[in-house]
Amino acid sequence: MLLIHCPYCEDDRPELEFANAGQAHVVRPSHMSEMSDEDFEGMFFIRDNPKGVNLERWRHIHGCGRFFNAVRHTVTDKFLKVYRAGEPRPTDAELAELLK
Amino acid sequence: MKKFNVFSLARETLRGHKGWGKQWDNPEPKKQYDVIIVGAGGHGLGTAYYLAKEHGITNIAVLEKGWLGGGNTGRNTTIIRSNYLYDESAGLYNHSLKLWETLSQELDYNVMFSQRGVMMLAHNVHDVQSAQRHVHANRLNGVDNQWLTPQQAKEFCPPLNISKDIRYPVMGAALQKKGGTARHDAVAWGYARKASAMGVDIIQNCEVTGINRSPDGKVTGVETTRGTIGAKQVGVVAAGHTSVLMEMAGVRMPLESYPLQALVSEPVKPCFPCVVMSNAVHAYISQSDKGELVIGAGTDSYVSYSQTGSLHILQHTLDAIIELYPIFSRMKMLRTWGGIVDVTPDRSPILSKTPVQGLYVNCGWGTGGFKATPGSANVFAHTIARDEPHKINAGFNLDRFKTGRLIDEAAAAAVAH
Amino acid sequence: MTSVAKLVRSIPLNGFRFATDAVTIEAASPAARLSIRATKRGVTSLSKSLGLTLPADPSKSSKKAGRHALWLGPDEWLVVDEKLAAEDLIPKRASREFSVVDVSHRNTAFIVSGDDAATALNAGCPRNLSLKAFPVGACSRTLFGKAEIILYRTGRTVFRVECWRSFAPYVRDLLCEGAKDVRN
Amino acid sequence: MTRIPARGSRLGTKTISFTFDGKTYEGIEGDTLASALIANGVHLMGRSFKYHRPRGAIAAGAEEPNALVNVFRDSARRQPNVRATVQEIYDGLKAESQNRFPSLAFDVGAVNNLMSPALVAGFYYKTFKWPAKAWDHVYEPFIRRAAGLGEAPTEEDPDHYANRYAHCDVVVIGGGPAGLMAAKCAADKGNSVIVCDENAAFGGWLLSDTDLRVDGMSGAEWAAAMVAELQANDNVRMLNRTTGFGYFQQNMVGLTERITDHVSRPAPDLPRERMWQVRAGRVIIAQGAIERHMVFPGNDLPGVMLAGAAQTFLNKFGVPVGERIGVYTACDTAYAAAFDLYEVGCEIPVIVDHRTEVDAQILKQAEDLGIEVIKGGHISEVTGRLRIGGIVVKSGADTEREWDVDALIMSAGWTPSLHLSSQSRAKPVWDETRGIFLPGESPQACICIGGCNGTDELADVFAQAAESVGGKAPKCKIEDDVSTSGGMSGATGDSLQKGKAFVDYQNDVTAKDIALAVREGMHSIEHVKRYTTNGMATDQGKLSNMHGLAIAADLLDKPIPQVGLTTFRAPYTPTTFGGFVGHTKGSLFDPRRKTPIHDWAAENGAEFEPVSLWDRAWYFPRRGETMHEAVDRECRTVRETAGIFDASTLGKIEVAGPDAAAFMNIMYTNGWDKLKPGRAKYGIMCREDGFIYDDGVVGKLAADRFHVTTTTGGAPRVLNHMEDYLQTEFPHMRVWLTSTTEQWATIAVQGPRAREIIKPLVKGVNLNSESLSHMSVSECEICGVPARLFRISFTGELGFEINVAADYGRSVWEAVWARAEPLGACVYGTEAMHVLRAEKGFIIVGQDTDGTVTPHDAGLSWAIAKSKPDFVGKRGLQRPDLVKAGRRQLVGLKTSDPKKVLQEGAQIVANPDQPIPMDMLGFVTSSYWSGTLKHSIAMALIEGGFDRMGEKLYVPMEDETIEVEVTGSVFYDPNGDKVND
Ligand SMILES: Cc1cc2nc3c(=O)[nH]c(=O)nc-3n(C[C@H](O)[C@H](O)[C@H](O)COP(=O)(O)OP(=O)(O)OC[C@H]3O[C@@H](n4cnc5c(N)ncnc54)[C@H](O)[C@@H]3O)c2cc1C
Ligand SMILES: NC(=O)c1ccc[n+]([C@@H]2O[C@H](COP(=O)([O-])OP(=O)(O)OC[C@H]3O[C@@H](n4cnc5c(N)ncnc54)[C@H](O)[C@@H]3O)[C@@H](O)[C@H]2O)c1
Ligand SMILES: Cc1cc2nc3c(=O)[nH]c(=O)nc-3n(C[C@H](O)[C@H](O)[C@H](O)COP(=O)(O)O)c2cc1C
Ligand SMILES: [Zn+2]
Repeated sequence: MLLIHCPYCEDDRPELEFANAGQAHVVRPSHMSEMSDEDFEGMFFIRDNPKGVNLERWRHIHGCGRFFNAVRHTVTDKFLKVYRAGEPRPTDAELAELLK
Repeated sequence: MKKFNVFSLARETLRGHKGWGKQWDNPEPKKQYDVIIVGAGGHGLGTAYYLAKEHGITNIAVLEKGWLGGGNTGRNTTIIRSNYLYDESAGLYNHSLKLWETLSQELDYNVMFSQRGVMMLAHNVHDVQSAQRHVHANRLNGVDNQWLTPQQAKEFCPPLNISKDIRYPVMGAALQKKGGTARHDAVAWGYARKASAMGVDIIQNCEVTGINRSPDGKVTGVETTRGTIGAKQVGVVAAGHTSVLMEMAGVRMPLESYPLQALVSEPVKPCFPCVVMSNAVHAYISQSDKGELVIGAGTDSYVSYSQTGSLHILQHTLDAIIELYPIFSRMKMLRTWGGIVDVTPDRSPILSKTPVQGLYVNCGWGTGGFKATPGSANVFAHTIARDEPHKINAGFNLDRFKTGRLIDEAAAAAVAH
Repeated sequence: MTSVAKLVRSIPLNGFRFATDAVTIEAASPAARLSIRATKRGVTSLSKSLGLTLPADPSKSSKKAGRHALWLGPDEWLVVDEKLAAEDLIPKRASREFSVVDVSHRNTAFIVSGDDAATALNAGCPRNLSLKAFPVGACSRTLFGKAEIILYRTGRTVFRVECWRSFAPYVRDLLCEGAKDVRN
Repeated sequence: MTRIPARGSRLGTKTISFTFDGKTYEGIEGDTLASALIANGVHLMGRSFKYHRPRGAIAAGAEEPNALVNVFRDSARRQPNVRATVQEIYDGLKAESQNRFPSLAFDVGAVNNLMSPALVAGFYYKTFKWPAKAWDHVYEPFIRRAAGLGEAPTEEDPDHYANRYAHCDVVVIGGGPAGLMAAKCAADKGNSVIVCDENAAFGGWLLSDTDLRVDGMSGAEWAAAMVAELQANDNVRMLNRTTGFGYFQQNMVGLTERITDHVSRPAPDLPRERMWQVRAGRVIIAQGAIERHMVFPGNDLPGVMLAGAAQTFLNKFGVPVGERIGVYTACDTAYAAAFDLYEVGCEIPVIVDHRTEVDAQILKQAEDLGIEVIKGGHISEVTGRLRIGGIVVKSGADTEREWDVDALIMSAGWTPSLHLSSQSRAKPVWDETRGIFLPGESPQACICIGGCNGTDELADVFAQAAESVGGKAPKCKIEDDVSTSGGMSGATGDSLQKGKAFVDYQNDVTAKDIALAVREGMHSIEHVKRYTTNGMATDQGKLSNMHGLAIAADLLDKPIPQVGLTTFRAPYTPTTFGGFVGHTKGSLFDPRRKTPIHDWAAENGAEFEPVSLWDRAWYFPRRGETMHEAVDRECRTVRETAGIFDASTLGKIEVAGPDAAAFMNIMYTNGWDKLKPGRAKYGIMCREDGFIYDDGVVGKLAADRFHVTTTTGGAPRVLNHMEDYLQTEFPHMRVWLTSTTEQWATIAVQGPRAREIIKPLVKGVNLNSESLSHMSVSECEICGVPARLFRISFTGELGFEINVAADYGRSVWEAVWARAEPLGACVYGTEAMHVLRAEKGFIIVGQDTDGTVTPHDAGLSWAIAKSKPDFVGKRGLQRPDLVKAGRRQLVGLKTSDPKKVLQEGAQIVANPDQPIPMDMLGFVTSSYWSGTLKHSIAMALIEGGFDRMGEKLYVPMEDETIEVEVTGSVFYDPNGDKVND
């Protein structure tokens, strides 16, 4: 059971209180209907699924109820960073820094 | 290759088993092959075998980053069945089931395919409707599957708790009598032995780290931890690691990889005659020939490449097992382990050409691809050899995520294993 | 109108009580409850009309004369009042700055008290309930076995456990199991 | 009973009687089953897995592979595969040997031993293939019966199990000297500490050693003093009989505490076991080391055992394991054991040391005692059948000598226990000089100390323990500490060629099997493991892994670390399923949700059906009625008079805030702008892919407030789905969502007399069609309490849905029923509800749709707002396959024979005479007998269904083919006059 830091509750909480909500920073365009089939596929089906640093969403569903983002390593399962929904994706440089 | 039979066994017994040779070679990689298969799981080794046997292509390397059969092939709960709903799936899995029936003889290797029957339980009205939909569709597709009352289910599997007082009483079950289990390792070994004998190079401890392409985009080979290896065609059959490999060729996949756990109990004398699955209560169980109860657990909820999983997942699994089989409460867990399963959005596999010429992919089996091993390997070999899908796997292409023509077994029934 | 006009509230498990040497579990008395969602500005105005401050910090609560405000999320509070009816408690249902929803009957509550109350809760609650990690006044939504609860520590050895009404029998049974198992 | 009175640190004074294989024996309080049996001269305790060879205890602890027995209290409390070396005896304990027939001493299964030359590793892969059919019926049943150890229980487990989550600063796994010292130092610093040990008593090796002195105390005395000190500290929790079975993410360790298995008559309310899930700031692993056996032919005869085990039997239990005891070793500790046994009067005829060089001081000691030591020798043969009788020793050139012995103790050295460290994902590191793997650095906050870290001297162990928790060890004076270093791994003598030298006892894996696997190309240790089953038995290779590895490495001519270890996995020792389950069984398996009206329904004879976590009233049979009759009557009554129905399980969400309508526009396919307060509307929700996700009626209470309903099962996921969009896609919207499912009890009153029934109860709204028309909602009072009254219908009749606060639900229901019953109305359940709605062609999401049906497919195109620029699912619906002709569409079906009711899920074809596999056009989603229409009705998803009206199609069943006609899906009151009454 992971221990996850919720950026809203500002506390480490057991994984049981959370629900994973898939890849983070998948952009839903404001003009959805103009999207090509490829782009729709990209948004809805294609996933990074990296072996390494993953940007993902969690919801503190049995806690504060908030969605937030996390940087987690998918081999060690370690959380490198959590940040609130709406905050920008960490830059590659920042990610590299986190990995050190 | 020395034949495996009673006579050779008897002869060798007299000579202290000194005469058995290697079941497969451990060659150094050559510079160039016609076909490279990435991943020496059952599907990859099988693909190489059928390429050699049915398509006359023997200049093949199967590259494996670890030891052959060490991926999900070596860590699954070995449930084999073909009673899938959609025509495409029924076609694929039943093709596989037919190959299973003669696989031991074909490979001259006893894979212990045991047709002890797979029973899937229904616990509410919705389950019943869904299971009966399967039974009817299967019948018209020529796939055996029959409906059992709770009493009949209990007769087929005496340890089952069909009491009305439990939280989700058993309301019936769908039984595929031809379903069963097989000895997972033997499947990989049997294919490896035969493929190796036909000239296929199985190269273990050789991780593919890059996929090379010519300026016009065609595949030219792979980079590995043991150097560059050339090939005209590359088939990626890497299960949980498929996204990582396809990314090397610039192809992004509709896949997510999750840890899936399983566990075995201590071995006991035969007490569980068949395979039973329950989706609603989430319990999958059979007993191996050695006597352990083999129990499938669930996936963790997050992407992970660690072949482990969480304690609470095991707890949920055993909660369900004890609900349905309260007599097993005093049994003990002997070992638990995890595998990494690659899951597609429609829970159906991808057996497909890719946008990159010469690159083929076989993946997305999720929690249930062991049963498909021979069938999948067989049609994937066809796809590579002919550069076009077999009619059985035509529907399982990558395009479907663009067009929306999904084969959504999960949406239809929430059945995975 | 028929004669049933004067209806009484019948809360789930009314009067339930279970006690061991170290833990007592009781059904809490009927209460008014509001689920409050609000912007910063909404907080100010609601705090005024409720007569107690909606706490701004995670897991904190405030109380005044039998009325409690529990922080549940950055824009979410549960207000519990054991004396009033919800109708009397509701300031106003909505504005541009907040929403107030009566959930008095959605939830029901248990009071778990005694030296080993925390241990009993730990039979199903995966949280660290030491006084350091979960001090008096702390509150939080969390899990208790397979039920979601709101846990609120009202004293060193006293917890209020709020759950949705249909989960109450489950929560009760698991609390009792936990209570029976604390002797070690 | 043979006992050495001066020894036996664990023994009490009480005599205890127990039975083994039906025979009664006596032991002493504190004994394990193994120690008590050995004290009674019984060494034969079990039979091996494959060859059914006679076996005795090899070890004295958890690593025991051989002495597995069935322990039972009664017919339900039977526990197979209990290690006799761990099971404490209690008065009346009953144990039985396993895997033998008819008796332990004479086992017919032992013919396998005669056939063993053929039954080598992997033999079954090579044979049993012909005739192909024989596998299922002949070979496999034979193999299955031969395998397995004990028998699984056949009755439900009457015991219960507990679960507890715990947190602490430091958890210490293993309570030997290392663990106790670490716990003390951690506690001294004010940390909260949990220490566990799998044994009944803390002290680890200290309890097995009588020579050692710590500050002048014996090991046992020192341990007792430490335990007393720790127990007195409120911050420390001491858990004996508690195994650390697994190490999980972020410093979560799983512990199993065995509470009653050692008790003669456990108090009934005590759990049998308690599982602890401990999240610790720091994990101190102090598991110690496990002794390896020597690999030589015949090393499995009862009476052959680990030297450390012999010492444990002697010093913990006062039991000498024999009278004339041979020694075979590659490690100094066996000398200490031998001297110890010598001291209590055992004869030690010979010590065979595999090494050519042995510490001079030790040799001197042996010489002083007159014990012969043979250096550079090996045992080539043993004699005896059910117990060892003698050994044949080879040394130097070719001299062979024989000794009579009644026991043989052995040691190939000590293997640090890396189980938990490895599970924490530390990579073991090979120590070339000592020939052992040591724990590597862990990515988690854990540290290994003492024996499991390869630390030998007790002084170093103490220092390390203190350091591991940032503390300082007290100064101790340590005397007579024996070194555990040194040893060997692999086969000895020519056991790769001759005889059966067991590497893995339980699974009968011999050195030759390992060699065969390597010869057959199994060059990875993982292949060797799986081909031979080495390390796969219930002891998980605690003894065998290093030997197997060393033999394989040697044959492959590779250094050991290059061949590598197999993976350590949880659990450390087999762990009871019941313990994992804990409280989560019976009524606590899953919450059973009940509505406020449930009890009334139960009191009135309802049958219930499970729907997600809820129990819903399914139908209300009257005396003697079948389900069919009851449902028929309920339907008829609703259509003719009225019925009341508990709809409380429907999900309800309050959507409030200034942007509520805009948000609804995004989440539902329908348009919400034009809906006026006081009106209600049927809404459809899709996911981004355009498939129907949920549906329900939505009432607009005010400009900024909606009362949304969802399906019963869909409630949680719909709320989550909405929250997701609200928080992450449209955070600028001022909308708030609150689940009100359980705030409201919902009572549907449906039928021509519905209005008449509720009218007197309602205050604040006129129920006539002008003020409360079909599809409207009003906030009013019912029975004097605030209510939300919907005028809606899921039956096609005039209908109302009353929502009142849940605690009033039952009273209001009773008030309604009091009005309804005299009018001849009924209560109806979900089944009648399904029939009534099907007659009207209303869909049930999840039954008439699965996750592949669009609103268009379901005939709900009218519910998709064409003009909205965006809603969730809009783009998905435009995908090529979703706009293609020939999709499966929801239509009605009428059977040509009106009495024939189709089976739900039945498949539909155009030509029933085609060969299999048939071309299936679709399937039946809902099907019922309609008493109202005197005709069966069905709905079906059929390819191009909308264009097939009037077409005849076929439903091929197993025993008949049913002809059907495609129709519209509204069977009853197609113009909808009734609802507007
Ligand atoms: C716990 C568990 C239970 C399961 N239960 C069942 C069941 O009951 N029934 C069922 O039908 N299915 C089941 N499955 C699924 C089934 O195991 C898999 O679908 C199937 O075995 C996949 O076979 P494969 O040959 O495609 O993959 P694998 O056997 O995983 O082979 C892929 C190989 O690719 C190698 N590889 C990866 N990356 C590289 C690289 N870069 N270079 C070289 N090699 C690489 C891997 O090492 C691996 O050996 C289960 C799976 C798990 C984990
Ligand atoms: N023959 C000998 O002289 C001999 C043998 C062994 C150890 N020693 C000495 O003992 C000292 C080692 O002390 P130590 O404390 O490291 O080891 P230890 O063996 O004394 O104690 C380890 C304890 O941990 C327990 N344990 C192991 N795994 C466990 C688990 N998963 N859960 C719960 N308990 C578990 C063991 O049963 C044991 O009681 C060293 O000085 C060593 O030289 C001497
Ligand atoms: C069907 C099946 C049966 C197994 N039976 C046993 C068993 O009896 N004993 C055992 O130790 N492991 C057993 N295993 C588990 C393996 O030891 C191992 O855990 C698994 O192959 C995963 O490999 P890993 O743990 O090395 O990662 C079994 C695995 C499978 C798939
Ligand atoms: Zn939070």
